[in-house]
Amino acid sequence: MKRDYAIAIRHLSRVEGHADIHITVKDGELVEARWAVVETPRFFEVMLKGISAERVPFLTSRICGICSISHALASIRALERAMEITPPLAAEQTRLLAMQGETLQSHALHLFFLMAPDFIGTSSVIPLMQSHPDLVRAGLQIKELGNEISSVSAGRCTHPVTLVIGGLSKAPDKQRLLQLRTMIQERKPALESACSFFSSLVMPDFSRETEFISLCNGSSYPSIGGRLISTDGVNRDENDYLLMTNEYTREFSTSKFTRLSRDSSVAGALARFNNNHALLHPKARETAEQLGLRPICHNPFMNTIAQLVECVHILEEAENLINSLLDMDLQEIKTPYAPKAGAATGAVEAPRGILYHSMETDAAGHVVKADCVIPTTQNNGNIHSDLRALARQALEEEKDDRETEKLCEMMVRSYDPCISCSVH
Amino acid sequence: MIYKVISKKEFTGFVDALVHSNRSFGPKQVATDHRGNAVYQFQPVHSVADIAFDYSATASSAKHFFLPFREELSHFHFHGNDWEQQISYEANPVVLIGLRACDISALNILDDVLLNGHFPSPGYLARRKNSFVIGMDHLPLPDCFCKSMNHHTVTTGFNLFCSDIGDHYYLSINSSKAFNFLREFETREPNYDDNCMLVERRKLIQNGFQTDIDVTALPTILDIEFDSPVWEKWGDKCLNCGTCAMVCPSCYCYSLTESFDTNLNGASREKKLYSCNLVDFAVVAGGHNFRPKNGDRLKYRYYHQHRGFAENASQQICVGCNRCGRACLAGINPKDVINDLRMEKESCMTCVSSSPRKI
Amino acid sequence: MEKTMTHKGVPFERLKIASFDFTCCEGCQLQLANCESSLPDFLGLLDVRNFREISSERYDDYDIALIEGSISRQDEVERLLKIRKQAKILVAYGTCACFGGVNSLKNRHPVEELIDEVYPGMAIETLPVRKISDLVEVDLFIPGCPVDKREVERIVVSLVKGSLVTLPKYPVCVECKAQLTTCLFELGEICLGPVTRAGCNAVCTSGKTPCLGCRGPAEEINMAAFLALVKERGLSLDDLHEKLAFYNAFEPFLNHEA
Amino acid sequence: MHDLRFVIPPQDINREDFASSVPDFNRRSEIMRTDFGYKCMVSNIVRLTEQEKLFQLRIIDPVERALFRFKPGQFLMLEVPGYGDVPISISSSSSNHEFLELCIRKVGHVTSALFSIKEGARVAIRGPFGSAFPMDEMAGHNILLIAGGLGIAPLRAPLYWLNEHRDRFLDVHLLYGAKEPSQLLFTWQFDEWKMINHINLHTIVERADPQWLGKKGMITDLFNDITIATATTYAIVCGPPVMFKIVCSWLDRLGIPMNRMFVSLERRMHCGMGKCCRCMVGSTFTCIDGPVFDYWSVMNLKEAI
Ligand SMILES: Cc1cc2nc3c(=O)[nH]c(=O)nc-3n(C[C@H](O)[C@H](O)[C@H](O)COP(=O)(O)OP(=O)(O)OC[C@H]3O[C@@H](n4cnc5c(N)ncnc54)[C@H](O)[C@@H]3O)c2cc1C
Ligand code: SF4
Ligand code: SF4
Ligand code: SF4
Repeated sequence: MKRDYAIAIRHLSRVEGHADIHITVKDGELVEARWAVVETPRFFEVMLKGISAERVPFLTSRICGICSISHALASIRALERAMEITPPLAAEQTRLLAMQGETLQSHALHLFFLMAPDFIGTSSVIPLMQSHPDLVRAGLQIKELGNEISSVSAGRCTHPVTLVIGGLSKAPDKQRLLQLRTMIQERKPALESACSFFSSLVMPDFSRETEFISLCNGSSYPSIGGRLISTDGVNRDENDYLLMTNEYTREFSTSKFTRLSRDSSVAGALARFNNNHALLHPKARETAEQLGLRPICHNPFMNTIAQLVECVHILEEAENLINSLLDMDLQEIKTPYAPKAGAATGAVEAPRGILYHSMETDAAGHVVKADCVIPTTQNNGNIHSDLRALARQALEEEKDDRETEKLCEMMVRSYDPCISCSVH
Repeated sequence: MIYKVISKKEFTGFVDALVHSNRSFGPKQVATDHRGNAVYQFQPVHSVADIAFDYSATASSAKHFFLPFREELSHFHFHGNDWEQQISYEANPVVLIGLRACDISALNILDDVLLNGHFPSPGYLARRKNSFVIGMDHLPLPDCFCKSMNHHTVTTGFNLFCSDIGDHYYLSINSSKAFNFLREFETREPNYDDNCMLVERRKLIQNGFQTDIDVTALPTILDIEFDSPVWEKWGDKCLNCGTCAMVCPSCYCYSLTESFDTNLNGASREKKLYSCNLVDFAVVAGGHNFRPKNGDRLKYRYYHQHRGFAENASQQICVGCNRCGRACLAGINPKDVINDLRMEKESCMTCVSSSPRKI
Repeated sequence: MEKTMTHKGVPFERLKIASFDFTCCEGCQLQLANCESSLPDFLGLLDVRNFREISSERYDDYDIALIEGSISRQDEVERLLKIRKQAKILVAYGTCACFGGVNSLKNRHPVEELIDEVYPGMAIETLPVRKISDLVEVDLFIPGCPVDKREVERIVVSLVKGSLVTLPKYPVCVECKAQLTTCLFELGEICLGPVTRAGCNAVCTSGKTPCLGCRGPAEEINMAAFLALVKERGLSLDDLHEKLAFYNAFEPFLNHEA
Repeated sequence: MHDLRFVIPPQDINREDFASSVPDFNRRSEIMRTDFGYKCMVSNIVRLTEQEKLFQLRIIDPVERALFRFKPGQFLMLEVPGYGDVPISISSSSSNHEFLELCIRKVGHVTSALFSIKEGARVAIRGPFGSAFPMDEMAGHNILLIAGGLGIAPLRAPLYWLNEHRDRFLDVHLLYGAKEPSQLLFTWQFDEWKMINHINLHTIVERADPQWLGKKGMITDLFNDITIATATTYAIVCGPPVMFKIVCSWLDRLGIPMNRMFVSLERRMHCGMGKCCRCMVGSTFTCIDGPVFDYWSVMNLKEAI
């Protein structure tokens, strides 16, 4: 076994954005384990300055192509709170539905396109089309469903069009909602078959105790807005996001870092699960049980399983939301508003975890100050610490560099990092 | 034609029954514009309550039920070195409710072009045969000029036409289908009073027009004014956006594209409604554009609309609904353009001989 | 995987394709995985040689390179030049690549302000955002923020079959009208539909939000008439400017204003 | 409750129903077939120049083949499945019922696809469409044919006609100009035209190469070589748009009546049936009223040339 090796992965594949992994082992000792984000910064916070509130969600959604709906809704929530606008109920329900669609799509992409090749041992999903056609088909069906939910509720799946300040520019079409409901029912078996595939996998045995942060509203599984809580007992108001994040920079990474009660913390599906497990749909809780996921779980690899559990929840939740939308008269969808000066934070549970947008407007409704804290930023520190712990554990287990490299890649991927989003 | 009178209540029941058991479309309010006016479109309706019988005019015409904006004309299936061409002229039946007289006139003109010419269009025929059209008379809007085009009344091209005579509708029944459907509902023969009320109603409509366009000898004027600066003037305003032709009930120009299926096992031939105002309408291979300027293209729309082509016996195809005028963002409308042309002609000092005819 | 497939008995080469992302949101690449029902057929046309976002295999023998994103750092310039050397067909893929995209909004602020505000005290390298064609020759443009997968599919099929790749030359209004949407100008808003290239199926306007022109100018647009329209309706010129500048796609027309 | 369904079943479109009658696309009763083409096999492909090829097509169905008729000057819509269809003049003899010949220049999308197909491939044709040269009316007169470049393609059908009915015409002149000698088409037929059919052939090129022994210049330079009895002459002109103007006005000055000069116009076309409106010139359809027009009509068509 080699006791001296250096792992240098430039632009890790099957993740969104550009980041490198460096691990150096000398004489059997771990010298360095680093997760370096090298993505090009785009400076959205500065770009936003001077932009009219009305246009903001269209700009913020471009922070990330995968969770564009979350970004749009986080900034909409911040601005609506800043300008004291209450959107109509129908709009709120539709937004929730859009969030479900996005999360489903994002999770499906991660589970089937990005993670499945790791578990099966291929380099991408393409060979799986031949070797595991049923799995790929199930994945495509779930992903398509997620996209369709977003399209029906937000006008388009990537970069939504109908989510605007004050509510919606256009109500979802009832005919399409009806079709969507049927589609959800038809696709449940696909998800079940995916669950049985994932239950047959053995997750790497690795755990490192950490702090999990998510939203919490006490009544339903979190999605848009609520209190900010952590497994270490922190409980704060949405506007106090700065106290939760404590952003800091490190020179090797264009993505920032955050910390709360410890060195690092985690947001994401696993954090939501750990904090809000009781609010999941019973079916989802049952699935979690079958897949061996129990709160509080500290194994980062289990984030993938938490996502799968959330998919089960989403299918049920989306159906309920559609039913309630179908019962509503979708006439009132937008609250008229006059721009005004104000400042507030909007927090949403993006697929990869809690996402904060904080906006300050002037009297004409133009943004004067903006701040966005992205889930992957909040996970950076933890990825970093986990990488070190995992590399050390691999050393102890006498794994060679190839194995270690694979394991580390897979661990990072489990976080489903969204790097271009984190460097915005 | 058979005439009957039906009470509005009974009529509601009739329409409701029809709408319930068929794919139906009728005017519905879809938005309120910035001036506070309702915007209507022909939309799917599922009960009689969905239909805005007292609507003003739909922003887009009913033409797309017969000439879809986009349709697959045929599909090729490849096998080996060979292929099969598959064409289906199947049209799902539709009920269209509340068309104005000018809308129906436009359909008659389309019939003329697409069915009575050298090469009848089967797809159009299938749709036309599979539709059930209920017309309704309406008071003219301030900018309607269908009277000038002589399309404010219509006698063919519908299954049923309803004139509002107070508590009742005066029905003109133009198809056995309509007649049979109506058997299940209570109607009566029109009496003297009904007839008087119908004449009154017609008069009211007739006298309600506020916009008049002088179309006498318009084809000749268009020929003479072919090189008029008027075209350039209006052309400079034109956005080349094709909106006018899209909302027009009688524009039918189209474009064909063919593309392979993603699995490469087939290909489809697709027809898209096009507009003579779009930049590449007259571009030929090598990039030569026969109508490079906005004005040239705009002129051609007026030529087609108001001069007509040999194919439909040089008949004007504009019915005077002014949808294009209403929809045009640049404010180009038939009334102003044609008046401008006339002015141009009337102020012209030199004598121009009339256009020579083909021998 | 076998390289040649047959179609109509004639063997055809799959397109040796690679996809690279630069300064962007990766939303356009994501579209490649959309339209799930035809995805297997679509991937059947491609021999993916390099596509970091979905595959760990990386080869440098591609013919077609999809370039997503704009350029805002020196290492990106170098990467791009290298790709240009290899690629037979270089595709500017998405609005960021074609026009600079929303990223260009950053160019309105001085570099110091950007860094001070976001990375105070850090040595961050950043260049003004440029579109791909500012640096290398581009063979094909596929605009859209994000690109429309159906259009991408159509273009890929055309490339495979050697037929002409075309984009609509007419503006969004044509497609907008076909969806029977109410014109945004009628609702009192400025919409860039009349000057923007169609092909998106008027997705924004049919969602009742104004077109911001992500697909760039249509062919031979009448900007003067468009400006006259905005003025004539008494709409806000600031709003117009914000919209025209949003994706940087109307840069060549902006000085028209004066 | 009320079933409105009315379907035109595809089987009604069966060709056999019409087999007994002459399949004239211009007949109302054939409503169902305007979108179908006759399937053809490409039986022979001859490369003429860098840019032009001659395609020989054979209608596969024997009944359709036996009934297909066209007149010199007419065109057809040639469909390459998957790529699209384009209007192409028929340049073979109208008495040749076995094969059709099309001379095609590679310029764009569909024509490029055509250039990549091999003998044996299957394409489809719709048509014939459009007006024809009035060959019967021309009988008993002198004929002057003027072709520029690819303009020879639509003139080949009337040329065949003249050859086949040579005794019905007086003097026949063919003026044919091209950019370079290598771009002259159908050179192998020159001798046949000259020797056997007694056609006075005059060729000219703009840019000569060392091997070229003939004349050099523009097509108008050939006018001095011939004498025309204007009172008894019919002219047919075909070439690029600029040529029409120059040549026709010269013929006009010579005194040939405008209604005895014929041109074949080219416009964008998508249907060939007067429905897509792409080919309209003035208030006329090139596909139905044209492509062959007499010069008098063209003069009245505004923007025609
Ligand atoms: C009556 C008539 C007879 C013709 N005869 C011949 C002939 O014998 N030989 C020959 O080589 N060419 C002929 N042409 C021209 C030929 O039709 C065009 O070169 C051809 O359409 C180019 O198609 P493309 O797809 O290769 O070019 P693209 O430029 O890719 O054309 C795309 C589309 O535009 C239309 N289009 C483009 N250019 C023309 C054009 N010039 N005329 C009509 N439609 C056009 C076509 O419908 C085509 O689908 C004739 C044209 C007409 C109208
Ligand atoms: S064009 Fe739009 S969707 Fe595509 S990468 Fe740029 S911001 Fe993202
Ligand atoms: S909404 Fe925009 S795209 Fe649609 S018609 Fe109006 S201006 Fe054109
Ligand atoms: S409507 Fe405009 S902004 Fe929206 S996708 Fe189309 S071109 Fe882009």
